[in-house]
Amino acid sequence: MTLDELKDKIGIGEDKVYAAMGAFDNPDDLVEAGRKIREMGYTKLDAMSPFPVHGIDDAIGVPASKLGWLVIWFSALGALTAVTLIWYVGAVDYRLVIGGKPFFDFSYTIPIAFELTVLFSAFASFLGMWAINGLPRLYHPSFNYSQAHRASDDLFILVVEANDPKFNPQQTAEHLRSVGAGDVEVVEG
Amino acid sequence: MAVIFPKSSDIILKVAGAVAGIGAVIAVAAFTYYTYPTVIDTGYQPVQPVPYSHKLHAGQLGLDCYYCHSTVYKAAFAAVPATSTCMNCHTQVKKDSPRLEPVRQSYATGKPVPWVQIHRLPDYVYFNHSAHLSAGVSCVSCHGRIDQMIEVHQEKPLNMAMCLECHRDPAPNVRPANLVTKLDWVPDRDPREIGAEIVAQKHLDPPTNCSGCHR
Amino acid sequence: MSAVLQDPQLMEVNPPLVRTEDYHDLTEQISVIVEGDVVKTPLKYWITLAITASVTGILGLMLAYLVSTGIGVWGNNRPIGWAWDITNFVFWIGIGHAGTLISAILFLFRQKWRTSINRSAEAMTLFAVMCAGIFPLFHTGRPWRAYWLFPIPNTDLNLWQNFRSPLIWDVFAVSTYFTVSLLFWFTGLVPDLATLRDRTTNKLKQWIFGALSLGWRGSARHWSNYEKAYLILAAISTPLVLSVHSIVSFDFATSVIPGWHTTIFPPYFVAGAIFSGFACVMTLLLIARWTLNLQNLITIKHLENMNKIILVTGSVVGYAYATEFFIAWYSGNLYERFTFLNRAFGPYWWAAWSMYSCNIFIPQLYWFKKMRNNLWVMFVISITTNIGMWFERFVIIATSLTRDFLPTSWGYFHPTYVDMLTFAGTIGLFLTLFLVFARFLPMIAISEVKGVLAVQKHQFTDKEVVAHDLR
Amino acid sequence: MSLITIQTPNVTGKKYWRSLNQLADTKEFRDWVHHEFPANATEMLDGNSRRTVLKLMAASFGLAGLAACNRPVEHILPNSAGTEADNYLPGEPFHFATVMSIGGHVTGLLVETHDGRPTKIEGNPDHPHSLGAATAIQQALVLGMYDPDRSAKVLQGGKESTWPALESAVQKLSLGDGSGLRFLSGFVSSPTLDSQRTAILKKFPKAKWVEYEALSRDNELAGANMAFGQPLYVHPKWDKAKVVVSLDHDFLNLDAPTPFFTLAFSKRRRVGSEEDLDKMNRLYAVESQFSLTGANADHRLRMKGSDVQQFATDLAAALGAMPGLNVVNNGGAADKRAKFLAAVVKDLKAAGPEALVVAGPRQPASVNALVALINEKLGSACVTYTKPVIDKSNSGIDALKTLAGEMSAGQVSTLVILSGNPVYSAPADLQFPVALSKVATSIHLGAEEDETSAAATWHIPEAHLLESWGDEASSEGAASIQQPMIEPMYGGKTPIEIVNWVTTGKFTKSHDIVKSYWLAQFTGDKEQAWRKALHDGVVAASKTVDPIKVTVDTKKLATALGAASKAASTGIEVGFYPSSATWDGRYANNGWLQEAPDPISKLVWGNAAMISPKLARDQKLTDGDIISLTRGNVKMEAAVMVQPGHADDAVSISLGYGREKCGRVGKDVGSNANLIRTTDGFYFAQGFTLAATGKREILATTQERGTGDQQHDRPLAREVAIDEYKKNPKSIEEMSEVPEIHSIYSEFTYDKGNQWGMAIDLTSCTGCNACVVACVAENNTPVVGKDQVLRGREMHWIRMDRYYSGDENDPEVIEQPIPCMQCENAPCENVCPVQATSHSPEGLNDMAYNRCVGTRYCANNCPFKVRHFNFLNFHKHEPELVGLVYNPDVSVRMRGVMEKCTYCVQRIEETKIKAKRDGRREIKDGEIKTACQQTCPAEAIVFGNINDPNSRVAKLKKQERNYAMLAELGIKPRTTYLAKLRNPNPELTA
Repeated sequence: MTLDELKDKIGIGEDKVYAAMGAFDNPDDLVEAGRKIREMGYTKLDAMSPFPVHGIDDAIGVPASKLGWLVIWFSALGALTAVTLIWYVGAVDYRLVIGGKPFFDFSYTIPIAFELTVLFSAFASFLGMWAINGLPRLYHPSFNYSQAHRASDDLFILVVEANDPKFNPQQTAEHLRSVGAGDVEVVEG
Repeated sequence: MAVIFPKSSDIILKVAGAVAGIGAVIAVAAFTYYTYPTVIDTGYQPVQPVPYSHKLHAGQLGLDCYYCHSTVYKAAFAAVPATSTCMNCHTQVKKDSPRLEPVRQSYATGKPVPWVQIHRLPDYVYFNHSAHLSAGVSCVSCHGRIDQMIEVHQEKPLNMAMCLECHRDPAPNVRPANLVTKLDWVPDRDPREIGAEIVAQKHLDPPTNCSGCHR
Repeated sequence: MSAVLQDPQLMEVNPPLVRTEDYHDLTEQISVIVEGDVVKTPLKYWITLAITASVTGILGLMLAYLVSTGIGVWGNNRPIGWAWDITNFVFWIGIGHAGTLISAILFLFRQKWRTSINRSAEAMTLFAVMCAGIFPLFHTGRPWRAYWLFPIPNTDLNLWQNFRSPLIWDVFAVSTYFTVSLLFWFTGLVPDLATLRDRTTNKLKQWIFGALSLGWRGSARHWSNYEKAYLILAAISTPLVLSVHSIVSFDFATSVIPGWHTTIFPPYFVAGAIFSGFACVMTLLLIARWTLNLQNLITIKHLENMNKIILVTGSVVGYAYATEFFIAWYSGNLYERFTFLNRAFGPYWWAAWSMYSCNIFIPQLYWFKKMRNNLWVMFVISITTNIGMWFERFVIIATSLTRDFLPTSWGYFHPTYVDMLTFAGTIGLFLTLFLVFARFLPMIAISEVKGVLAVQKHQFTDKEVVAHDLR
Repeated sequence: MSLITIQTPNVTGKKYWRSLNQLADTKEFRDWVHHEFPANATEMLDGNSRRTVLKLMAASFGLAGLAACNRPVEHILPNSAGTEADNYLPGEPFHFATVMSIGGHVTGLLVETHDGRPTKIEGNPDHPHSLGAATAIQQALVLGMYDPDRSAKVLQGGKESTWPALESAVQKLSLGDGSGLRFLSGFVSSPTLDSQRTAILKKFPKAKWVEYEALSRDNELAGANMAFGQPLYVHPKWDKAKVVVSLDHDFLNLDAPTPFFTLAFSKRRRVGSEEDLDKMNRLYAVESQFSLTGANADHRLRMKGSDVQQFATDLAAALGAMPGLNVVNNGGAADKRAKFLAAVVKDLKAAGPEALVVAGPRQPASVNALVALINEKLGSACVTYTKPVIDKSNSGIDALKTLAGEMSAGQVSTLVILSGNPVYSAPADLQFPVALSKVATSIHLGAEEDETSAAATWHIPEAHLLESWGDEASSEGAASIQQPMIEPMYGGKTPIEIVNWVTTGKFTKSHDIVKSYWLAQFTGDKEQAWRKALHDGVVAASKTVDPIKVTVDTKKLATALGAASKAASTGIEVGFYPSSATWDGRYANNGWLQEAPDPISKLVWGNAAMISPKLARDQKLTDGDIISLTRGNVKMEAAVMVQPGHADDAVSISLGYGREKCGRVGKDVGSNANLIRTTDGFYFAQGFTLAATGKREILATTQERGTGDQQHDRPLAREVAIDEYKKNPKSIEEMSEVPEIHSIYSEFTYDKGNQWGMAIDLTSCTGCNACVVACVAENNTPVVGKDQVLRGREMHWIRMDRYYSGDENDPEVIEQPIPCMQCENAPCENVCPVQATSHSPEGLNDMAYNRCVGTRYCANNCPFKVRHFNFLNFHKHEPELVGLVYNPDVSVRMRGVMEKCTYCVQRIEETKIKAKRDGRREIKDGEIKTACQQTCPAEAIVFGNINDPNSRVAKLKKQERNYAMLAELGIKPRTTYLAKLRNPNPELTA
């Protein structure tokens, strides 16, 4: 591939259009607008809000989270690890008679098995969440939006990404305004 | 708003992360390796006051270990010979060799030759030479081919793992009792078989519980 | 989560934010505490911090003395092998529990009022567990060997841990508990850190908050995964918190010592933990409410709810005491009977009775609404409750040991000044950490409260909530 | 006979470090290190490095500089010359026979040495008075040898001087006909010394030799003198007696500094099999203080020491022993004393030749005489009399009185004090210090710089028992030779040497003197006989004195008694007792003994004025209140301790405390009873006034105090009357209900090979501390000091539990030794997080000190509380020299780790290895003896393989009275107890 492509790939390429973004001052308008824009046939949509806005997922078509499955598997792994460890240590690696008890017994693996289950699933959900979200990511084109900093305060922002087949800077911006967005900008980055 | 981090920051972040990760792995690996008993404990070869060659005495001249280390069959500790033992021969042989000066000194003055100890176990370990020899464990098993060392060095880690390995499966290290000091012994068949027979016949059951070695 | 915050039935609860009309005011109100010029922080803050910090210093000295000289500097003896050390351990772990409980269990039960206190409650959990952790580590005769308590592959010794020992279960339980609480706390913190990042103009702060908030930008996709993760963490923290104190109680329940050897311990300990934990949160909130003027965020209603929980758990604990006595008598076991009579009327009667009065009798005042709503009353009771719960642990651990099977090996425990200063030191450490937290991080979960605010402004219908939950 | 004979003087070229300053000098010390040990020093190093001695040597072994791979350089210092002792094995233990005597009681000892260092003292199995057993005091002697506070230099007028100076002084002595020459020695039982004495008295006709012991057998001899007209030793044949009546004779503990009495007595107390039940003897004790004898008695009557004479008289009268005596019957049949007397009389008569009455050495001659009369009247076959082999004509309190008189009168120009500490121990009214100051030249030979050495003109360091040549002959004549294991560490001298030196002016080593004396006794191959005597520890040739037939001269006795009879006692009586720890004060500086709890009061690190609960109530006193005892111009202060079962209106206090000039350990411990001890009230005196001072002192006991039923109805130490046991052997078992315990686990089975177990017979156990100290010596357990004991941190691996039961005025006492029970399902093992304690296939509860992290969870979970934690580095403040006493086969535990009894696993392993070397697999029953078992004079502790049905322990465990403490916990203890059987007189129990 060319150098530019490579640069783009690793995220230091030339600036180019990222999206058209517009702001609303309350969640209901955002949801409403989101639904309208989608009906116009836009597919690559996103929103930015200071708190999770109820209904937005339906409105702009955010898929349900897959995190749950990941966690299930890891919790199982946790329990397995515990039991295997205790069995290996007691019954295989060094058999010591302790209190006349058997070298291995399930009864005394329960507490640790439980704890490791919890520990593993906690890590799975925490790290998994960031991984799926593609975070940490210090730079993001949307930060170039003039109102981006209010997305964590009191503004609700609708984003139509440039890689949307139907995207056209002027036209899309116009659409955004038409659904009542303020501060509409075509953001590069 | 002003972008806080430049565009390139993420790739830098990724690279840095990768480097750190690899670094950590290497560090752990190195630590494990350099603190590993077989690495840290073996090969200790201090300079002795007299360059006594086991290769010469035990190897070529064929002195039995027992000649000098005379207590091994009866006592827990293997004796380092008294100067007089050396002088049994060295009053005739090489009696003017300058390298033997310290020995002659010691013999005359009664001051000991300050040999440097090589094989050493912690204070809380109670190793008994006589027990192991009577079981048929050869010197080689713990000290290596002393008869091939000019100056002796520690060959085995002598750590708990090593003791346990043999206590759990003595067969490979057990040989007929009369051959324990025969360091160059070459078994005619699989030594494990021979060992297994002796273990069975002597009912050897080396302890692996704590008080076997720690009191 | 939004769904949780939008559960209409709960709107009867008087709203957590009485004055704030819109999101920005809210942001302002909370962030300003953090953003205020450090130099301009009220003097009373710095004085308090100085005091607590120096107490923490004493903790350091005591531990150094302990490690350099030996456990003998404490009052522990034969037969009382465990005394203040493990008492303090269980005490602190218990305190920690309320935090997880408020943030996780109340979350699952859709208790909206938690939003104003969950952040500080979680922080409290972390700090309490830190204090707790000190004791199991330093109560060992050779702390420099404490790493033997973890299953680190050791090629040299070929030695492992004894997984039959409740102490090893403790090691796993406590470290898991700390880790999970930390993750839970941090997850909740990230959006607020983003807020701070976006508000500040100071380059350094931008970098710090920028890094800490991991580039959070409030994308709808992110929120959806975020909510799921938060829900899961809350869901696993709930059984975790119950398991931790159960396992702590195993230290005693699985032993043979009369007074320890009791099957009732797990639920009994958990109830006690919640009881003491809420009391501790109460103490802290009342102080914070006063010093940082959060009357509108932490309302009387919140406090009253907590008082109700204290009343309930307190009574559960009382019931547990009663059961112990009954079983001791009913078992017909010579040693059991003696132990419990000895507990109430033996040389340690004073400890036992201060525990009974603080934990059972005093909280009964909360049957009266007047008492539940009186700030002074609740402050005093929150303190006495914690005293009582400390005594409970002491009574169970130490006094059971003083008189066990063979009368010839009976003894008595006299704490030394090192015992006392070490405990005081951990309190200092706890408060220091909390003060620092309260000043430099948002004490209230901004994004969550905004969610609640949104609900107030726009009524949603049940149907939507259900629909939302289903998917 | 293999010796590292460092003692034979003809072995030359050896250098020994002789003082601490040399010890400090590492170069000198290094010389010692490899000269002291004739064989290669390798083993010496390894052997010693087990113990703090390595620290001691660290400098000399240059633990400096790091080698290539960061390892400290450790040198091996083999000797230049080969080993002398042919079968000496470096690092392996070596035993030497020797002998010791306290207050005229002689016991043969066996000393274990490692590479030339004495490390442990045991009884000599070949010696008739030991048979392998040893008392607590005897075993602690070895620690005394390494005591860094021992006298190391010659003193003149209390100031440091030199040997030459002393020598010239000795030369200058003009003894003439000896009119000014006096010797003051302890109770002489050494034939050599006696022969020297005879020679001297011949050479200096006017010289006198006085024997004085603060606690001695003088009254025994005087009593015989009163009864038979000649001084005789009394030899009770305890094992022959069916009924024993002890008149204030604590022959099981304080009054018997020898295991011999217990040995013999317990023969009739032990129940090996059913038929032994009928052989069991019955013991009546009459005493003031609650003693072990009283505790083991089937019936006990408490009365003031001074009332015993009346009781003896009544007893004699009731038996019609002598015309003119009649019973002074105080009170009617309801009266306890009268009932007791009647029962005793009946029982004694019934027993006839199997009856034995004994009087205590602290009872006056008259009581001893009456007892002789009674035994004769009863026709008792249980007592014999022998003439003293060694003259005793000038021994005892009167002799000392005369001497003191002469001294103050200035008639004594030269006084030689051979060991002993008269300034401290002489009766107060003799004003001994004053008298001593009147003597021109007083030469004191003493083991430590004590009160006397400060007052005498010359002080000479005395060699320790284990450093000196000598000999002792038991009162029956069996002689043994005392041989050293090590050259005097401080250049000390022996009495024999000093006597010879002073009287001849030239110095001869005691080895020569002793040897020449004995060679003269031997016939045939003298050298061979000599070596054999050394080896066996008893001189085969020594003629045991034959008992003589004597009859009481009643007329003489009657008059003598009339003279001796005292008015009925008035006021508070104070009785003086030996200390179970310091005896008469000579062992005050011995930490092992100071920390060994008194068998009854459990008091450590000090003495106390023992009083009865009633007296305490009357005077409103509680434990620790300091009282003053005044009588005439003598006065002392002491803390009181309430002793259940003590006689009312009487105070008992043990001697040997309150030493003002003493080593670091014993200085100012307890209070000095000698201050109120006078010639007219030597063992007990009436007419004291007791007053509270308002001051208090904290008394350290190892057991919670208190009276009443201390077992709280728990079936821990179980006992039953013998008849009841015969009726219902199950009665013991029925004391606790052990439910069928079903484990949820498949339990580990111990059915193969050796399965170690122990049985402790509470019937024969008397509760003496021998096992406790034996364990300390064998297992290197530290001394922690009074402060730590007060905090409950004493470290004894085996402890002696004492329970009172019944009425606080006349309680019964049961003693129970508690070692680790080695539970098969050990609660301690389950809870250890790091597997520091686990089970051996042979059923031992192993403890790996070096793995322990010190959570103390195991100790908490131990129902018997036999696990001991090193709360501090208890070895840190020990003088380095003390490190030399440690047993090299046991690691010294560091701070922060748990330690416990392991059935002396080091001995088990050694024996197993030895067996392997000999090509054996099975261990013979009794081949392994734990330290506590080995020393027990009553053979109450039996250890062995419970898997072998024929082993002693297995047989004992089959008995019906065998029970496991707290078995209901399902812990399956390997140590079980045989319940205590008492043999009460039905008439008194009814």
